[in-house]
Amino acid sequence: MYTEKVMDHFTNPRNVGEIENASGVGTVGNAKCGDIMRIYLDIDDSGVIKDVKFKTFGCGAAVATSSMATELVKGKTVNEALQVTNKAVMEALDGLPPVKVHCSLLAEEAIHAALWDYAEKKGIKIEGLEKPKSDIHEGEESEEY
Amino acid sequence: MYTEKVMDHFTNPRNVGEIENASGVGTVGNAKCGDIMRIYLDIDDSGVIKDVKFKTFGCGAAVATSSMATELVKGKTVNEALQVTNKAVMEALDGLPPVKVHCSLLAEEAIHAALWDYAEKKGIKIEGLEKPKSDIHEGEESEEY
Amino acid sequence: MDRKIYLDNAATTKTRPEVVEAMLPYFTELYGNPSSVYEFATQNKKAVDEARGIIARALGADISEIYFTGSGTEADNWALKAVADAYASKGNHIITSKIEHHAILHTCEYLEKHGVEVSYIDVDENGILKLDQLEKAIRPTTVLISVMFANNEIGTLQPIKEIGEIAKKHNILFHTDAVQAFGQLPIDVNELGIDMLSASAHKLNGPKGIGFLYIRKGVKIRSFVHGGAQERQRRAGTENVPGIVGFGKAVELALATMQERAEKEIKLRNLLMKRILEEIPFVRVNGDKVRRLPNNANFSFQFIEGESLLIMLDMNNICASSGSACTSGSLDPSHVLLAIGLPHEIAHGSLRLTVSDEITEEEIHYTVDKIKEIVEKLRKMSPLYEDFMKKR
Amino acid sequence: MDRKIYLDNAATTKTRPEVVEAMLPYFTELYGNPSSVYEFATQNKKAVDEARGIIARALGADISEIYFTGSGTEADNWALKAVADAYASKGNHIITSKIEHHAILHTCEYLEKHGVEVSYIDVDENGILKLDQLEKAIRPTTVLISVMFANNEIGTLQPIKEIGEIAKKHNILFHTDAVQAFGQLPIDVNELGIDMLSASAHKLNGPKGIGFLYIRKGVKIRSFVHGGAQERQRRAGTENVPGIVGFGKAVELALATMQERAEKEIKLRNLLMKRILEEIPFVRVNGDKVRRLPNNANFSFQFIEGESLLIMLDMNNICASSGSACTSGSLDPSHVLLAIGLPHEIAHGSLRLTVSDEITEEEIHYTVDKIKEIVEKLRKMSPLYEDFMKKR
Ligand SMILES: Cc1ncc(COP(=O)(O)O)c(C=O)c1O
Ligand SMILES: Cc1ncc(COP(=O)(O)O)c(C=O)c1O
Repeated sequence: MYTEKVMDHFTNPRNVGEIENASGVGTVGNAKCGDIMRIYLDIDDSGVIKDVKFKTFGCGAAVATSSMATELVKGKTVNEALQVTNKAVMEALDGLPPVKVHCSLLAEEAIHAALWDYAEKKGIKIEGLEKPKSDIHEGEESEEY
Repeated sequence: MYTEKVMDHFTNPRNVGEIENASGVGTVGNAKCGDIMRIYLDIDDSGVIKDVKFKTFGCGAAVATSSMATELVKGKTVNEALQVTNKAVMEALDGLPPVKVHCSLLAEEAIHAALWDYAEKKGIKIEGLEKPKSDIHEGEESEEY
Repeated sequence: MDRKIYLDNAATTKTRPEVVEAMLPYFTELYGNPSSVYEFATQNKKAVDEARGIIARALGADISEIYFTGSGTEADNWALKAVADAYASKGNHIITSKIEHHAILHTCEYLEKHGVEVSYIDVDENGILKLDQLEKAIRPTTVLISVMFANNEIGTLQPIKEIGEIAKKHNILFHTDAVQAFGQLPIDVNELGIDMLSASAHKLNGPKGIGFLYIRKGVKIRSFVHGGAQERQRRAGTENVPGIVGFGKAVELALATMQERAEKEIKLRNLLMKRILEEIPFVRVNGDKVRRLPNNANFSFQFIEGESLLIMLDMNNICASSGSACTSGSLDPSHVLLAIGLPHEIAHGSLRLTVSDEITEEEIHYTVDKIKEIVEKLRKMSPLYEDFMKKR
Repeated sequence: MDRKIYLDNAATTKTRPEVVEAMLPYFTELYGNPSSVYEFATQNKKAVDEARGIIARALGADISEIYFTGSGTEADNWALKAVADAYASKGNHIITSKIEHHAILHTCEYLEKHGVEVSYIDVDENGILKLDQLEKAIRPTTVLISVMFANNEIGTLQPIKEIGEIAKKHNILFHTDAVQAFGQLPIDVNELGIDMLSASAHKLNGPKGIGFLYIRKGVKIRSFVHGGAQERQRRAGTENVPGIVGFGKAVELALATMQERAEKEIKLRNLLMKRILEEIPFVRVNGDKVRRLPNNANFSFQFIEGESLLIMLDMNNICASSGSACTSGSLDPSHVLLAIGLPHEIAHGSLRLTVSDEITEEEIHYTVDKIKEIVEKLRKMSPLYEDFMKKR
């Protein structure tokens, strides 16, 4: 089903974790649909992404696209990071099954959401960045059994 | 499909042939439906069936029931022959598949038709014998190819 | 002859040992459900798609246009019922022939009970569809023409390309029941203008219980069997993996040997026809002399009935088939033989012999010898023959 | 573990070698078409009827009440569509449950588009049908109740006898999809008041591509696949002789080993459940604890998603299945898990493990160890788990 690259990023995901006092955090997706991605960004004063971490609840493709997306933005400037599209993520993974394309979209959105959060915190406006739609807030409930 | 008895009477049919100047001849069935039986009877003055022959166009069961019917009436009186029912023919053959029961009815009818012919020729009436319905006349056409 | 002589290859065929060999791993080793996520099952998915690819290439079709079914009959049912439903807003009229297999005819009867109108086009004395009558039957409401590629009884091949052109000209879908033709003759769905095509594995040395329907991309379709998402959500039910793999293998072998087989079968079949026509009086050959399946011979022996003939052949180890009504328990003989104009009593005496490339010339000679003997024996028993000879 | 651990026996099973052995002669030796007249083919007819007899006896049914189909799905489609058609003059209402297989649910959707009304009855938190709701749903126009014998995801057994009694009391036909139960549990159609029953061979170590529908004598029926006169003129298409013979053999073996297998499977399954519940936090068992299939275990692991879990198990040579939406490409998780009241995010984290009698205790222990590791790993990656732990 998945390419070798996808399987590699799924089984050995890069940059899993949290960043305390991150410059920006974005969470997108929805537990109902089975995919939630959260991206933490550590951005230095010159606008370079020095570190990035993620957490993902979702299928193999969701994990792999998150991992690849973090790899692609790491070390980039904010403006460069903004150019990392879902297509770029997919290509870097040697493709995804058609039913999994939405995962790559979610990864793009997660980056954007984290950048938006960064911009809000800094009180700046990033050219070309729109408010993410599918951001979910941290407080969303998940019942325990 | 067929019992051993049926197969025996089909492959070694008894009394196949014609009787010249027969006391009675009966032909029943219909080429359209795929079954025609003709019975020849040689009946002596005391009303005993001394000889009987048949010709049949039809399936294995049609041939076997004709053969068995001739065996069952041979040596019998006219009145005894009239009692030979399709059930008796079937029993004597150890049964027939359901779709082939009509063959045994045809055999009964063929005997009756031959007896009717005999009665007509002699100008007598045989108690309990009705004019056969499905008698076909010898002149019926069959095209050649 | 000790050996059984199987001359009923139109009824079904022997599954080739290579086909069984190809199927075997999918029973006890690679038995996973292709819908599953794990690697173990994706191997099966791949095997299924390989078979699909072989079949698609055999037809000049795309792999996404082949849908596996449980039989040729199911494919026929699906094609007709789906088009009737999906195109109901365009019209409710279907055109078919009088000599289709019951899988088509009985489905048409069913559809007629549900508001569909069906025209049954005549065939000529050789069993070839009357194209002028076909074209005249077309109405603005016609949604489908379904005509078989080759007839299962008399072997006649239909003018498929011409039918395809007529269908195209009038913007009507064209389905063909190719159950008898697929694997025996080259078929290119694009060249012939075929929109849908049914086939069945067991007619070409594949396993029983597996068929397919080719559906050209763009044809609106409805599911016939509803349930899981198998076959691109079109035909539900866990895939018959061994059956599909076997079908693929059978098609591969059939294609590779097609020419050679056909030549051999035609030779055997022609020998059979020649001897029977020369040596037995009052017999006719049914079906077209030239435009017919390589392996099919069909005779009518006057004055005798087919089932008797079959049973006596069987006692001589020869397997054959007949259009006789007696074999089916109905009273009417084959609708195909009646449609080509045979009178009932002649139709009753018909015999179909369908050879394979495993048959030898010696067996053909033996078979003809036996037929001669049996026909003679049965005619001696026949009141029709008696009448005929007396009248001469 | 080098060996693959197959824990997805609800998806499909390995065809037993004895079953394949029984099928083999019918491919290359006894390959005749059972409809033929000659002796060679009547052997197959006999073999088909022997299999039919084995199945009939397994259900306490008459041999004439068993009709072979190409799958369990086809049997389900046939039952529902035929009753809807044959009893249309009585009414147009069907009752079923919310947790049926898609073979039933999608057929119901199809029927709804064609004027049939369908009531979908709720189940309780263990997946057991609400009988009071069922009885209340009955209308004068109700022609059929169709409730599955055992659920394919959570293994819950339905109160079949009680449903049969309700159906009888109201003079309504009762169909049950027993695809998961047949061969695993004793079933007597008379004792349970079942009028129609669907089953599929590949769920009980038989071959894929063959199923049957039991239809009680006296039930009015319509054909679903039209064509030849096979299956008492009810289900057309050349019989899948090897498939049918294999089905018969599989049933024979399943019956002979039923008790023993069930005991072994329950032991393995309970070990699995015990260890997982004891050793992994935030997990629940889905389905009824007692009234469930012997081989079925179904868990929901909170904060993780099922497909990830499956893939990681696969990398450890463990085959399992999930009610996760991701495996099917849809967004909603299993309708069964939602029907028993699981919130979406919990349903997404579900795992179905279905054992067989070939599984060892050692393999169960290995599997649990792996699940523990993987769940831990995935939770460490999960933003939901992060949130949950922070809030504690
Ligand atoms: C022309 C034709 N169509 C359809 C069928 C049905 O195929 P199956 O019996 O495999 O369903 C047959 C053979 O029986 C056939 O010869
Ligand atoms: C309960 C139930 N019904 C129906 C089916 C359909 O059976 P098949 O895929 O063999 O057609 C299945 C299995 O897939 C099932 O588990």
